[in-house]
Amino acid sequence: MNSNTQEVMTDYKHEAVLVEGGLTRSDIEEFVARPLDTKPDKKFLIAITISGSMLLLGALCVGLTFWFGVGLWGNNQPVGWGFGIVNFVYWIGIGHAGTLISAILFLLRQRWRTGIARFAEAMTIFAVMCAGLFPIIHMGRPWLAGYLLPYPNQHALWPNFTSPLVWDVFAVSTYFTVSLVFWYIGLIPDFASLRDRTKTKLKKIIYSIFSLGWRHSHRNWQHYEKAYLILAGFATPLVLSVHTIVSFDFAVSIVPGWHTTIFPPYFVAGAVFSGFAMVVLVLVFVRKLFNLEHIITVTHLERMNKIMMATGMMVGYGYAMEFFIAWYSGNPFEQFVFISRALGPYAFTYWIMISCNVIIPQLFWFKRFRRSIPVMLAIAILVNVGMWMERFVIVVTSLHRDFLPSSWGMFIPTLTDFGILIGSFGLFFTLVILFTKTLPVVSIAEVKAVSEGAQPSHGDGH
Amino acid sequence: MERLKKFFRFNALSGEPVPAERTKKLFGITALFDTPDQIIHAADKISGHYKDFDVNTPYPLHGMDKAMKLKPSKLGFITLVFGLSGTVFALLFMGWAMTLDYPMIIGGKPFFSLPAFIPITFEVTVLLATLSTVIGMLTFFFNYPENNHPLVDTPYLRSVSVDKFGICIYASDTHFDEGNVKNLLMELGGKNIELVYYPQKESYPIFEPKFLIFLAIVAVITSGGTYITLNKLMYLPPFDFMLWQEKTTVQSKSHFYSDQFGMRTPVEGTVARGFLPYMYSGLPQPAQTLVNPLLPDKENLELGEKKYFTFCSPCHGNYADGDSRLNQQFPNPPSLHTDRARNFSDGMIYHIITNGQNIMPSYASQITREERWAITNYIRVLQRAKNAKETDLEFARRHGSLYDKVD
Amino acid sequence: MKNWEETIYPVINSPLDFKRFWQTSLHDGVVFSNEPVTSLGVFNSASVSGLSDRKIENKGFIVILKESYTLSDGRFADNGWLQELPHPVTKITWDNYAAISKDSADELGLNNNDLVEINVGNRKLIIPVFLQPGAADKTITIELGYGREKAGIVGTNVGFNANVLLSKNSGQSPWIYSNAEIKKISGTYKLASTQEHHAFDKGLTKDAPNRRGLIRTGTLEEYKKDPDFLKSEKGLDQPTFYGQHLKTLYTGTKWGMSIDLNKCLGCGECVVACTSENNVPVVGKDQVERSREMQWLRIDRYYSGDYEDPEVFNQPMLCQHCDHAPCENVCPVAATTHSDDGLNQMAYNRCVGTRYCSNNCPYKVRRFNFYDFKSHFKDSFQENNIFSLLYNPEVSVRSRGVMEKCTFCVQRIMDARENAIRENKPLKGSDVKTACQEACNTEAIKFGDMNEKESESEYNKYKNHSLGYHMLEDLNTRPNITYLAKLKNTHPEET
Amino acid sequence: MIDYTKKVLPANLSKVGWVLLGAGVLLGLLGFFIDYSRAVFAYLHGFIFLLSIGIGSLFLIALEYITGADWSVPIRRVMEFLASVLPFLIILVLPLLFNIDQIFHWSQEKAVAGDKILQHKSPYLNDSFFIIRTFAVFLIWSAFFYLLKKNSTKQDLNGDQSFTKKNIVLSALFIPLFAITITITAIDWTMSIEPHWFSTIFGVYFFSGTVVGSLAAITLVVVLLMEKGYLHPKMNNEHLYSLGALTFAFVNFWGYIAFSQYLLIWYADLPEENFWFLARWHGGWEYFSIALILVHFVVPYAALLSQSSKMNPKRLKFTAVWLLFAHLLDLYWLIMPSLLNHGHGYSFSWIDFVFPVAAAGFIIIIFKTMAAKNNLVPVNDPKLQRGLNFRLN
Repeated sequence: MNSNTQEVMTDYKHEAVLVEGGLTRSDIEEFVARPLDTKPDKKFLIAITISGSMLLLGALCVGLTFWFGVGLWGNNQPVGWGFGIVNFVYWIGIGHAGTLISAILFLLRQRWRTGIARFAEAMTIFAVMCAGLFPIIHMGRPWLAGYLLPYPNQHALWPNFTSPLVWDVFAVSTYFTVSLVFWYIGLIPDFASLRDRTKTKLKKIIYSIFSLGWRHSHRNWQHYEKAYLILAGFATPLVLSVHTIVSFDFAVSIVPGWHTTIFPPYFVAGAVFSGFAMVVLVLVFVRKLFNLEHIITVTHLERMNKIMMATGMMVGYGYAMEFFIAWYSGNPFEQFVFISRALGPYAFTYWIMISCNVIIPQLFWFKRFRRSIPVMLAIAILVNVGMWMERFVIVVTSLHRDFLPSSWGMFIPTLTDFGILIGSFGLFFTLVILFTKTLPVVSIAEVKAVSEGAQPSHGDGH
Repeated sequence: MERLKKFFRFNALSGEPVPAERTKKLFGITALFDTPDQIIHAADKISGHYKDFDVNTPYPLHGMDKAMKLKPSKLGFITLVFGLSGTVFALLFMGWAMTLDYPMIIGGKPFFSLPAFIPITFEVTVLLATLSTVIGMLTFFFNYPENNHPLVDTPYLRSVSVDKFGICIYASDTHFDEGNVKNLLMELGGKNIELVYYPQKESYPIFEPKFLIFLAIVAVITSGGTYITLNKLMYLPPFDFMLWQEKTTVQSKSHFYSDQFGMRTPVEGTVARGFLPYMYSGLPQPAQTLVNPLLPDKENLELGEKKYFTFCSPCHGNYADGDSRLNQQFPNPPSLHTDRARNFSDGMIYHIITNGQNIMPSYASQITREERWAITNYIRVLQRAKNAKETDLEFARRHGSLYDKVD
Repeated sequence: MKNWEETIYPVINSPLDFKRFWQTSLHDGVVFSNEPVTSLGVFNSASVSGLSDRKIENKGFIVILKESYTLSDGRFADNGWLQELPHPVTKITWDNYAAISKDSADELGLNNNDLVEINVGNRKLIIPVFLQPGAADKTITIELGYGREKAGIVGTNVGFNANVLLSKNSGQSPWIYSNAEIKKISGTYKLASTQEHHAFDKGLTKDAPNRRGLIRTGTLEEYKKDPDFLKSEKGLDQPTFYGQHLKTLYTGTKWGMSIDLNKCLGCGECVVACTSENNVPVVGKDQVERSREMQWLRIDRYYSGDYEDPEVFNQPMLCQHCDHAPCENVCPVAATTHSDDGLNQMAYNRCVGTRYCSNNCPYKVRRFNFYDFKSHFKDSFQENNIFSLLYNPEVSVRSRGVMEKCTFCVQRIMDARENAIRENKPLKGSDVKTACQEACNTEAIKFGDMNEKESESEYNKYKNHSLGYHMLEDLNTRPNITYLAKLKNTHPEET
Repeated sequence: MIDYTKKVLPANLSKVGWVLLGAGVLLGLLGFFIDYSRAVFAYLHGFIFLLSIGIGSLFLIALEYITGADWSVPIRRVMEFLASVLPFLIILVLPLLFNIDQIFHWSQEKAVAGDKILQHKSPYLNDSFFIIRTFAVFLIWSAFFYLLKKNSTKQDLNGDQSFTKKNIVLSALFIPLFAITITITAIDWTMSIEPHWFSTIFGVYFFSGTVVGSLAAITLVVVLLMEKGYLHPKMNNEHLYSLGALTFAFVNFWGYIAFSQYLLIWYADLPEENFWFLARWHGGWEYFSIALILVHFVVPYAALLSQSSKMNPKRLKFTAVWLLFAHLLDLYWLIMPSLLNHGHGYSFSWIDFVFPVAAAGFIIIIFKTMAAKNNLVPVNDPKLQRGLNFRLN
């Protein structure tokens, strides 16, 4: 396709077109719903096989860990948290893009979100599912995970409500529930449309159940929009709070390199950063595979790249502040940790992080890079690598050399660690692939609503 | 399945949807429009004449609220109420749990550490507010699920689902009149105007045996599953860690020894420090070398008194007169004020306590050596008290106590 | 016994009959009798005057063989506790090695863990080298007692048998051999040490313990001038958000410990004592390699100064039972909390094993059961029946997935408290002796109740000593273990 | 073409301004004679207030350009006029620069001599570098203000879209620079008053407060102008909604940042950090701390929660005034304790009120003069029509 190379002269008098190729509303529905009617083709089967086998590998490693103990991982005495928590933070971060797109951009009335919101929300849910696994499997005795929940028990004990990990339990579960509800609410009208267009019995039954008998009544739309606004209004602080609380896991501690007040906003920025990278990464393929170039346009991707660049710079700001204050504070432990990050045994991770998260995204200053599919693909991948490394740097390098030189140590990941990491990606992509085949990857109703001539002309009536 | 088929109005053979058999009762009249402006205009007009009508559009149209003269949505109140209650509940609960129910010293932090409670309070607030909003909307405002609504599965709704804008005036409206409504829709430019009838009433009896059995099975499975998980599974490997302690505790079995006793007896012929075996067991009386190691000071005598009352008084009586609660039940225990008893050496008394005499059993196992000597001393005090000297009385009058002057 | 009855008993005219006499002497363990003292003779100095002090000419290296610090001549090779007890200086477990000075190592291009072949005469030994700061050049020190082929489950084939270098006709002492050749051979052999060796690697970490204030040290002169010369101005009295709350706590007994670094030799007896008292498992070399050793009490060894002539400091490190314990705040299930008498306590059964507490512990004294170590080590030989007798019945045996750490021997505290209650006496600090305290030869460790008057408790004399300091006071963790700074009695010509 | 006829603000407005400014300055001078150091701090307080209004507005202008927002176009001039105090900072800062040692411990020779940490920081915290930084920052701000303003006004003559494009590029460049410069300002002029204390989030905290302050000022002006009908007739309450929503959002953001900073320091309880908060928790300052939570977060939050309140001019006017006061309180809470706690705790003095008044007067005057020179509406901005058509739904 050529639309990624062509330069678009912007006319500020009018908003940018959101649905290209002059698609009518029935076309939109056709485009989006077609993949659900067709049989899975070869490409799909290959994809699902790959991701599925990754998932199986992960499942195996988790099983082994469950049976033999966390000893199978690289964790040890100074470095109590390894890949487990790194992956947890990474996946939670990925999850943030979805809510950001669907909620925050909604509040900011960025209409272009409609094309990608559904997909991003789905990714949020899957990412949070991946993330949710890790805190449980990284525990020494996973079968007692219930102790973290405040339920009346015969020990007459409650969890320690002052512990960030308990905050996490609440934050992540709330986040998952709310995202799910938010997602489902968005799906109801589409379920109705699918119910009315499908020709097969089983699907009809399923769609009818999920559409709850929705009939596009405006008396419903009115409350529906209100509810959507309220949900967006809550999801926005919620999404901030979730990664903030994840950052508290580190920031409330006294470990040099962890206890930094900038962590909350900087973690949130990082989360959005990596999340957007992941969304771009997946959308680039999806729009190609399902011919949605007119609905998920290059302009969409470009805007996301802009946000990536912005958040990337916020993350860079975080790094800079950490480093500066580490010096400014005059605290020997802080200073040592940061120097050893840059020069110590794990320096390579630090420099990968810097180059992938701060330097490379600067390419997006140039429009032609912002709009070129291969470039954004490469950058998206690199950013994901970089952000994973950031979490590694934070977790491992801070722990491996803290206060007492006597108890310094090294963290060497094991095969099990890598197996589980791969497995989490397997789980994520399996879910994504299944989703593309079972549900509309784009919100039909919302895209219709922003297509040309969809709204009454404002001249009269007001 | 048959019921399901009817419910979703499917032709059993071909998967094709078939129009539901409908009653003669009219639900309303529908018309379709092509452009947003038309439907807004139509809604504006119709809302002037009728109340019971609805507009069906594939997506929300801006300005339709005004055109339909709808009141602003009240949904926000549900959110507010439940959100606030979430806040209050979370705070109160955590406060109660950490300060009243089970206060623990955690890192020296105050029991009620408000800053640390904020995150959870916030999350609970959000959770309650959002869920209540959505559930409230779907059930209370929309009373969903409503898959057998007359409009569902009509050609009208199918085209609305895609890109048409429909309007439906309900027969329930007070001013409803089929002719007028049709004309009005005509002149507003509505297309394929149709009459929609109520579908057949379909009933789904809940107390069907099949259904009840199904419920029962579900109940059994869930409860049984929970029970087994909590009471059996949790005590099987690998979950039984720390349940079986390898250490040998008091009275516990040891597979190391052939006799399997965890507690061992000392080796034959050895003497442990402080455990000199008692020499004169079985003998009528001890050697003269057995002398009282204790001085009759206040502490000892109090100990002796205590032990005497515990072990001796039941038979020998509180003042060693041999008059006790057990009188007449055994051959009467002797008084300890007989000359014989008074002439016993301390060793002899100790010996009798240790060894037993006549039907009096040995108290070696109940009373430690020290205590036995202490009792001996106390018995001496009792004996002395029975026939005190004048001087003793003098002393007692002055000091109110005899302890300091026992020789 | 017959002998006693016939020969000894008659001599001592005891008032007791023989049976009684026999038992009392068994009980006392000593019998007094009056024997005449015979002379032991005089030392014949002439016998040694003949010895000539001939010079040992040495080309190449000198090999010094000495019996192992922990295993002696190998008789304790089958004892897991001793195998895992880190060497007091090198902190290496489960192995012996050829200790060599850095300069000599540089000459031969050797590094830690490199395998070398040592030839003495026609006897040769292949063994990994270890760069020992402060070792003399051109000498190799090897411990004996390792590499036994038949020493039971634990001890068999651990380390390298250096006895092969011994020979009866050695020029001088059988423990010293000159003219040894040493050459590097391919391959390395990983030595498992409980402490990293970057004491000298970078300017950053050089003298870290002193610069970080972990080790406070001075000279006797300074101390004489001003006893408080090592005190930090604030000490434990740091500004805090919740001082008000703290005031209401720990009004009764409050346990504390003091460790006198002047007395500590770093011998490690406290470590073994703690291990046996508290049922600490042996984890094996592979786990020590991954720094997962379980000893609750470790002895930190710090070098400072330069490689040739380093200063060495030993510092026993165990749970500091902080009043502001950072570990407690972060535990999600409240498995670690503070008791009213100031103990930082672990509820093993509540612990789910998030390891957060360990991360947040600045002293890194918490130990996590990454495996079920009993069964993990040497195909679960620690689950033999005989081990059931070896475990302390007063202490629960931990297993996989729970965090553990020093308890201040809480079982002994409880014991003492019960006694006090039974004898209705007040519980005194001196009633409790921790395992490490009992084991310490030099009585460097004192334990007691810090709310007692100084006059009454020896511990408090140490606690309030002008040399006393706490680890990482600036972190506001408020530890309850007081260290007494180390004084050096250096003489002017040396300094 | 937009039908808009230029309206002139009443002349007496500038009179009001001059009165306020004059009164403020005179009393201020008096204050310098009564209690010198207090007056210096009070001046600093007023200065930071003025600064934050200006730079906050400039930031919002840039934000409008890079996000391509249209609702704020009709009121952009208000922001530009408020931002035009920026160039004056370079002069207004001089009195402070002459009193560096009055304000900052780290610039007192003998204080540094006996203090390891201050010696450690001296490469950054020393008079000359400090002054260089200050001027650099103010110059950058003034430059960007000048350029953005110029393009915007030029566009009034001929609706050339390229000006918009230029400004978008400028804004894109400005935002990262803004992040750095505002942080430097925060650290230099506020955090380093307590030179031992440090907090990595402080720049963000200062930023959030700044934006809240400037948004309040903008909202107040916009509402007043609308009531008097100086703005475009097609402006209606739905335009105010976005303003209210943005204010609401930043009030929340401020609360979020403030809470995060406090929670983290409270939780870890490290002496090197907690003393700063402890200093604000005794000697009368605890009441200020509590008041700050209520005034700066709770009340405005409640006031702006509902959708209708965000479009209600009266409510907005009230909240705007309230928030301006809150912002003053915030700055006061940041700056003053380090002066007064040497005299053990808070003590009242009228001097503290003088300079904010002067600042207000100054702003009014600037605003009036700018308004006299330029249109109150960017008549030829290509996005203006879109902005005026803006509807909630």
